[in-house]
Amino acid sequence: MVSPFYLLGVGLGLGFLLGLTGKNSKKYTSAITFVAFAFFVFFSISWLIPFALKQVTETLIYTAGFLPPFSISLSVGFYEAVFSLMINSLGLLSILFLWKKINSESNALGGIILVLFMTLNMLVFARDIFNIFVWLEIAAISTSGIILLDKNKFSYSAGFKYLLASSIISSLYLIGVVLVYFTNGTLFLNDLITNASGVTMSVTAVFLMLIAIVLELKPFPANGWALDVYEGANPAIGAIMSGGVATASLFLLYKFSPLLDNKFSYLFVIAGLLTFVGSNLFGIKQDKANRLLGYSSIGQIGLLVAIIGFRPFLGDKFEFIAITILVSHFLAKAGLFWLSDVIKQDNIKNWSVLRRKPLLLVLFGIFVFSLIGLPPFPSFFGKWELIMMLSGGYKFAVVTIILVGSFIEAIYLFRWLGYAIKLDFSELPEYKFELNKIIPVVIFGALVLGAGYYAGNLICLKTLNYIPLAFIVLLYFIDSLPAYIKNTLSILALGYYSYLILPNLYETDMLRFIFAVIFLIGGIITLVAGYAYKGKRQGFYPVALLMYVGLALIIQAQTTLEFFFGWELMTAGSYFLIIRGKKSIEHGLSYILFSIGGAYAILAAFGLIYAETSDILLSSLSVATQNITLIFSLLAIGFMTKTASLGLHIWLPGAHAEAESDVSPMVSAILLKAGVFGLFILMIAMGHNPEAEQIGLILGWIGALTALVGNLAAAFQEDAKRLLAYSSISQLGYILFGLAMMTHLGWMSAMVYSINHFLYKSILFLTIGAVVLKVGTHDMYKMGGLIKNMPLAFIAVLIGIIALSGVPPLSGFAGKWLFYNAIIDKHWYFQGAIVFFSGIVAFLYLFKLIYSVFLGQLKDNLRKVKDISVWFAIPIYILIIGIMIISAKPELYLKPLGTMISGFYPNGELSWTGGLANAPYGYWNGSGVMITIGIMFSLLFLWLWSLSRKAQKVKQFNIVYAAEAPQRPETTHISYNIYAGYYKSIGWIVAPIFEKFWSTMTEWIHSVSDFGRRIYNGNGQYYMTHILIYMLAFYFILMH
Amino acid sequence: MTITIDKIALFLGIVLMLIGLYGAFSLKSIIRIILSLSIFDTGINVLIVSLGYLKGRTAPIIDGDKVTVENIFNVAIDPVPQALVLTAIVIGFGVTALMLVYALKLYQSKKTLDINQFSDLKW
Amino acid sequence: MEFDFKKLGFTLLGLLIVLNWGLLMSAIMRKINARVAKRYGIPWYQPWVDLVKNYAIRSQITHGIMFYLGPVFRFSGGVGLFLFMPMLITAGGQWTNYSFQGDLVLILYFQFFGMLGMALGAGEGGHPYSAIGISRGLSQFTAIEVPMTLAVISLAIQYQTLSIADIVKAQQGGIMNWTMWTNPVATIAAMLSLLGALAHAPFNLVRAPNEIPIGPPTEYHSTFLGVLQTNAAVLHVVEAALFMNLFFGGASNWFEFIVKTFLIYFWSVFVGTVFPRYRIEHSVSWFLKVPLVLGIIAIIIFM
Amino acid sequence: MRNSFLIILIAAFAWFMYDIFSEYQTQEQLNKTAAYYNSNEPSEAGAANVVTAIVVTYRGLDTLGEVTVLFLATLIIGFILKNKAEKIIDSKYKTSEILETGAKVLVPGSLILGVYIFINGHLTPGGGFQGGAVIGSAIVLLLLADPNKIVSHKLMNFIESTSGFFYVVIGILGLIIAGGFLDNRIFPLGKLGSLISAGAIPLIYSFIGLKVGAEISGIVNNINETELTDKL
Repeated sequence: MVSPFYLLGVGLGLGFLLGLTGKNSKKYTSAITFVAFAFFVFFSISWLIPFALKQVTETLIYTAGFLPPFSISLSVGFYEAVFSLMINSLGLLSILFLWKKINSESNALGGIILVLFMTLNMLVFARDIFNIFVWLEIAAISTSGIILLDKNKFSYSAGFKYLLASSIISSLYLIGVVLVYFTNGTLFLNDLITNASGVTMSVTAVFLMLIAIVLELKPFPANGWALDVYEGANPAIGAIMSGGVATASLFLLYKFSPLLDNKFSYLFVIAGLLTFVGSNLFGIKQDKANRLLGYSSIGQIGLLVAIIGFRPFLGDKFEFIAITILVSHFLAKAGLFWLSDVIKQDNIKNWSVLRRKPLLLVLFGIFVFSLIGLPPFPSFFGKWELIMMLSGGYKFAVVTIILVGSFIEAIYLFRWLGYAIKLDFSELPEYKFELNKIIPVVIFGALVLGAGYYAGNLICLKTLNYIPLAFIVLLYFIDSLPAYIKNTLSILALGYYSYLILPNLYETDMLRFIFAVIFLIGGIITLVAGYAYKGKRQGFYPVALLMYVGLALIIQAQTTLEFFFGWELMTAGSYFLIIRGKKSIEHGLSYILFSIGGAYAILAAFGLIYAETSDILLSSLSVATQNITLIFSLLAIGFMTKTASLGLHIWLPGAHAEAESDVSPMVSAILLKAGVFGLFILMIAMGHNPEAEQIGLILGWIGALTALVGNLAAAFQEDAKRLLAYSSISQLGYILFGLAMMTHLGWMSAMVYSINHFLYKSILFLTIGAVVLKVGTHDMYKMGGLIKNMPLAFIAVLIGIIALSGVPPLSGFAGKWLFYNAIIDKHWYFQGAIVFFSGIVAFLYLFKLIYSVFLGQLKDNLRKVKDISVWFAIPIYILIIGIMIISAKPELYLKPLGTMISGFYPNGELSWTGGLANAPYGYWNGSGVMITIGIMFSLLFLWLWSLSRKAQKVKQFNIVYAAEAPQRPETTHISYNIYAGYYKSIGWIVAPIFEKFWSTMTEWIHSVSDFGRRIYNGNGQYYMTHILIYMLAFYFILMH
Repeated sequence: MTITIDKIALFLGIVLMLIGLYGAFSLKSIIRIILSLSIFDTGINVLIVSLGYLKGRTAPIIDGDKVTVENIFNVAIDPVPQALVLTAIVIGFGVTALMLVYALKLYQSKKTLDINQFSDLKW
Repeated sequence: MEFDFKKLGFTLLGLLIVLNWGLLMSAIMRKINARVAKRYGIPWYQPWVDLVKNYAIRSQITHGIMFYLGPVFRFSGGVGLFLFMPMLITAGGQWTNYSFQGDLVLILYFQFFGMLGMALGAGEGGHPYSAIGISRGLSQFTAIEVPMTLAVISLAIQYQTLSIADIVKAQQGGIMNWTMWTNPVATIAAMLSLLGALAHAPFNLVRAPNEIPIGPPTEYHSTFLGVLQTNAAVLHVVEAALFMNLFFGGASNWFEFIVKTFLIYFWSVFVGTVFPRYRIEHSVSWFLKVPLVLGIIAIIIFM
Repeated sequence: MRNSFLIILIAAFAWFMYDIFSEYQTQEQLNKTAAYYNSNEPSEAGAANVVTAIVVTYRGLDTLGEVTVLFLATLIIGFILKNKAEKIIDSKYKTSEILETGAKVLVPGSLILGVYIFINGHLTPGGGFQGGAVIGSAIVLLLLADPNKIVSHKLMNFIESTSGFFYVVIGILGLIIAGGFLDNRIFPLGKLGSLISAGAIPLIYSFIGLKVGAEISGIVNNINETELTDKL
């Protein structure tokens, strides 16, 4: 093993020599420094490999040939090697990134950076507490030097504040060191750990050292100086500070962590959690990119501090958790800071310029995802384990705090991502695409992906199939090919996947089979419409497939981890699908925030289950016996964010309405079923608990009210897709209602509704989407009379609305009929009445939809509109055939459903005599009714036709209208606000109370953020007092 | 409690620290803040040295007269704080120098040394 | 399955009876209305005359395929309701039509079949009044259905079945066994909602003769109008029959049937001649007050 | 308001310090580390000044760090105060006669004193830093006396860089041919108390002295030049 002193020798020696070189050799500085860093990295790897292969154990290295504590010693072990590798690779890439800058400045800059990184390595290795002080000071001084990379008034004042703060902090540390020496007679950390003196002075001394290191890590709220530095310094320096200095300081904390007794654990936990939540909260209001990155960085480090404080609870998972979260943060934050320097935009709204180079946008997305902890990035696994272990230790309050903090972080990160994806950038200045600046970002992007894969394997996610993800990456690389090629590939991939899993599922698990069909076959059908799009359709296919992969993973999941993994992938994919739409920026944000909130509720619930069963199998849900109400509620809320139940629905209308024409059916007809599937899983596993009955009652009411409010709101929409979106809300309300009954018939109806909703909502959204593509507006009152131009679309919508309304003989009636029987069976009369009332309200919007678009007066500007694209018509008519089949022969699917549900609820099932279904209260012969009505309808039609086949077709305005022939279709087409009278009488039901509630919440959080962050008033003197107050506050709280 | 020299030094060191802190927190001129921090540092250094004191002993330098190889164990004080304080002083010097240069540049950027004027970055 | 020609024959005969009774009944009601207004009124055979005239008109115009289909849907709705509703409950069971294919729920939802088709047909006519009438009709209908649904649920709890035939059977054996007496609250709620369903004043918003001359069928004439009139005759009787079956003990012979349906229908005409027309928001609100409360009480009683 | 708040804060800090030192007792005997140093240093490191041995050898890494701090400070100050303009002589700027004359007398003496202090660092109180500081003060005096005096940057840089470099080289040599990094026993220890003794300590201290002297002078020189250019 190479002695770390060679690293020191190379670093310092070269640093000293750089001072010797003259001005002429300036241009070689980068190259020299780069070579030095290459050595550093080489050293790190040469340490890491033997440790990773377990050939050697941790070794102490002495200076001057004397044993510690009498000489200074360094320690090299596996984690030291890991951290050193992280730090040095950051250094190497930083040099590459700053190549030109270093060459153009005096050679001092290269020397300072070299010394800084050498120092960071030493901080990792050093085991002597005074020596650590020296290196801390050197790190601080060299940092204050590189802050001045850009010499302007901002970096001067930031650097000065940094110096002020760090001088106070290091003084505190120094006092601590000296007192430790005075009381323990040693400066050797290992000595101190094994037998620290118990006298008060010694304890206080340790406290001082610890708090000083915590202060180095910029704890909230004593961190204004750090924020100012992040904002004022060059972003590349931010990368070094956030990735390098903070990483080394964190390792320092790790080294000291064996010193923690209970009291000090609290110190770390409180400081860390406070920072995690507080920093993220104050970041919400921030719109300057670098400062925001600073907030985020500080928050993440805070979380890590808390994790170190929790070391005793995390057991052997501690290192895994800490390193995955740290690595994600490290790679992502450095990458983001570098991106910030590449595009040179300080306002986050201007980050849309990233789209000039799609590669940069993808990298940005990767970094944001890995910061938030979405799969497949390492922090996902880290956070998962963290929550599981903390829950296992019954630290539920902490879990809540961590999830809240993560959520707050997601708010601003996703807002930022949304800006980058959506906002216009045509007015913004160009930026240079320098290869030396892009390569480091790309490398870190690739590393974070690789690390995710590695972490996933470590956590024994062997069953996890990475091939679909690899396929998505492949799709990304061929993104410049025409859309139809990618469309074909995607369909083939989904088809192949279906071929792989469907036959087996059909044999083993009917429930999963049905949902798999909805997800995968439904996916294929909706993808067919994609052929209608010309051009490349960049970015569409990877994200669409991401969603489908997530959905498929949910189906296949055996463990809660796999389930959550799939759930998050699906959320991510659908987020990108949704935000692709026009004007989708805010809807995308609210979608992802609700989804993430829901996902965290699910995560917390899984944690609770793990706490009790110490198992992550999905089946362990059913054996849980404690906290049932809480677990059940959390999971239900989590899934209900996806099904958009009342109160959690506000994201849906906009998200679905603004999405692209073929995306709307994907996210409405298919995606929402993921929530339904989740609820099924939940109730199958936990429905037997007595508590479930109580919650079921509440869920039933929520479902019923959702149905009512959704339908009423749909009736008052003028935008066709919004109308359908509200309709989806209410349909999902029915499903929730059916599920909540937890009886055979209730589940039958929920299942029937799920299948039917998939069919008719796909038809309606595809058709309306296709119409919108042709007419160029969503507003129904701007259409009208299109039946003559678009007969195909009209027929599709007609069948769709009849099926949706539940009018016999089409398939929707099956659900209504089952409902009646189920509610009487369950005694849920009032909820049931609300559901039926809302079912009738559906006629209002269904009529409005078909009438306003297809009937009435054709507008002048639409006279030449053609029928919908054949690529839309094909999937639509395939689905119509599906509806017709299950309408004519409902027993085809009702019987297998009944068999399946009998497995869960054997009582109250339907009995069949041929096509006649007998329920406890009623009976119904689906095919008989279909035949009767069919024959009668045909006869009557023939009769009327025989009587009036010679009827003369008249022109559009040939109507009896106050003895005038109207000339303008706009004035004659009654559509806008046609239910005004109805609104007057019961419009209060759809008053936007939930919208108001959530917007008030949002405003409130923002005001708190805006008020709170004023503590960072920019004055270095105040920052010094903050530091002292922080220290004293902890002292008096902990010690007294 | 007897008053010994180390206690006086200790007290003096703490007083210096307090004075330095108060100055650093209350004065408005950047130069004065730097000087106050310097005083604070000095206080700490005094404190360090006083902690190495042993009653009635002398410096750990073998001069062959008072202190010899044989008796150094019994007559010399603890050498470690002295070594540490040396390092601390030098580091303090480096930081102070750096701060002063910063002050110079700050002055050049705004023609003032009032710390309140340098809060462009905030929130 | 063997095709049952006898059943079909009885059903068609029943349809004929119902149609003619419906026409006669509408004539009687118009007569009553006229007499209340101190007019002489139409002769009793006027509906037949109208029908013949309309079917005979040769000049026919159409606005398109949906316009054409509207009356077909409407009439199918009327005939379908007839088909799925047992008319007379007799020992032989000849007059139960095709009610073995579905229960009360089927009836309740099949009502919409005709309404929806009519709405669409009228919509294609392009006349603004059609749309206004339909929007009112649908709005009002949602409100009507609230007390109706509650009453039906109350009945289903009471009789533990959703089969109309079974409900009728449960009411046999004396007038005091009728739902009217055993479940008066539900009956009242349902009868109030019937007022709206039959759309006489004060709930005749859909066709409101003096605001939106004749409502959705504005553009219909000749054969189309004839079909609609035929349907109206059937539908009114069938709806009255539904209430008869649910609340008034059903009928075991045609005489009882005629008397009961007449009285039920007369109830709405009676109210209509006394009250002026509501505005739509008032109508909706009205149904969501007293009838709603009654419906809730009806359920609470049987819970 | 703010002042009273500050007084409370300082009082709290004072209380904190009181909390720490309220149970302070003067030490009666050496702790184990100090005892080890005082008893073994003469034989192990061979320097008459125990503190020097600790500074240069036992805790040599700290000292290397110190040197690095100073080095960094010069580097950064040079980096901040980067002067592209040629040095301009401001002939109007004059200092007093006494200062000029005094400087002429004192500067050479100070330089020699500085060198003496660091060469004898292992024998007497003092050492590289102290000696370096004296040298630095001499240069400050020189510049005070004549601000227009040109002190060669190149020379300073050269002294600083080479002495720093050799310091590291000696450290690495220790790693290779003796017990560890910065081991002073790469040279024989010699007789305790003589000038050439204690192995590499005098050599290291000389490098440190040179380096510190050069650095301090460099810093002052840099600031001085900036002020000059700034005036014009």
